[in-house]
Amino acid sequence: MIILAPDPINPAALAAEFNKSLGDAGAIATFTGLVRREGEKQVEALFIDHAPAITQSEISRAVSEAQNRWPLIRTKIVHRIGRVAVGDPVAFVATSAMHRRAAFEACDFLMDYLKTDAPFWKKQIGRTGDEWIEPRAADYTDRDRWR
Amino acid sequence: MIILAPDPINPAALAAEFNKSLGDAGAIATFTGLVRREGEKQVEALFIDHAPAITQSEISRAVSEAQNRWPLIRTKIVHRIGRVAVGDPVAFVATSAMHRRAAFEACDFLMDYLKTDAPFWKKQIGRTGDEWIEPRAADYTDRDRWR
Amino acid sequence: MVRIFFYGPLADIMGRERAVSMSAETTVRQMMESLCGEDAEFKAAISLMRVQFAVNDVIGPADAPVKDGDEIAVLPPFSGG
Amino acid sequence: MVRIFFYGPLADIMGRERAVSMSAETTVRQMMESLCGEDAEFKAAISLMRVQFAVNDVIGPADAPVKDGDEIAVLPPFSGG
Repeated sequence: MIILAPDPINPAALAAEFNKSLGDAGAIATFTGLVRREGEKQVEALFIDHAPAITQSEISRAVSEAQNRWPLIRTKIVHRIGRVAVGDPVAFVATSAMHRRAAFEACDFLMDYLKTDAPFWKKQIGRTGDEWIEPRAADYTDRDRWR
Repeated sequence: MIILAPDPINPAALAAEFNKSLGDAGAIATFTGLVRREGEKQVEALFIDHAPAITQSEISRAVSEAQNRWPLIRTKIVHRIGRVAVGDPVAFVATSAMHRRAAFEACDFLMDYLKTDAPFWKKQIGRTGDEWIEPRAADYTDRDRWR
Repeated sequence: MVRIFFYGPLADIMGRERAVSMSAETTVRQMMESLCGEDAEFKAAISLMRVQFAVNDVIGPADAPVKDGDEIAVLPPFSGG
Repeated sequence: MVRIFFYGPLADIMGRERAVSMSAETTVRQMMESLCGEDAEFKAAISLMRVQFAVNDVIGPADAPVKDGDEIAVLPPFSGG
């Protein structure tokens, strides 16, 4: 399931929902990404832009790729759009599988995908002005591990 | 924080508690391990034995090692002892860090540790009898990635 | 009429959407060159970034054909999570 | 008196705890050999597994010294999570 919405993300509630129908899963991995203040930058919020008709279907393709690569039982992706205040979750990914390597790796893969290859655009809103952010070099290196 | 207890593990409640004090964390990884039925084996429960005075301090050492290897903000480990019914969580690990590689890798490392090197002993209780379980070969391979 | 949608930093410069009338079939690349000719700020911005394009919500090459009624999306480098 | 604690599959065979009286200082290895001499099932079990030992809750080598009042833990291969 993929949810793109301006509503606050509650990772604990999402985990509770995700954990309800697990089949014979032995492993659940989750990841939550949060808006950081980043010290000197004094970030107050992110603004996340997306392309409604494109973003959802592109993420679906990445989920299909993950399902082809690993024997997953379920996946869930939730990503905020619009303004997200500092300290708040901006993205949540959960995966379940029989064994933990599949759950961990698919969760890691999907987060790398969201950071670099999903059609989102991220602006930091700070005391000293706003700035559109591109992925760090490390984000591309992380992503390239899966190629 | 390390908790070894016979009480049921509620991953969502643990996540909610863990997410309360995050500093400038940008990344939270969690892992939940569940008791699997394992098809033909028809596992009904696990029984987890531990050595009270040894297990807690050994896990503390592994957490210290993780903190030395990765810039972590917080870690939490919860492991059931005694009887754990099929489908129930047996272990929960959460890590937080500024960036996601540290959170993911430390979570993965600590789960590998719990599977192979923490002083627990695991008996499967099934319809056809009971069986003490040693780690799979894959568990040792996973653990050896960190050496 | 072709509708062109801009996202992220390009939406700050161009607004979310522009409508362009067209006489003959063209390509995404030709439409972008035409826009660059009209708007120096757009030209400067996209010369600095690796932009992707979608025609009718499907990401594809810059030389994809564009016909009347199509929708084009101009996609700066992605950055989520 | 030395208390010896058994865990996991070894607890099924030996019970959780045995007390052994001792006359002179010895080592973990010597105590295990003595137990193997008394109990064929224990001998068979530990010959099949890589066992570790703790003396007074600290995991250490099999030739660690043991003195009166010590507690020994006999630890079969670990398996958690």
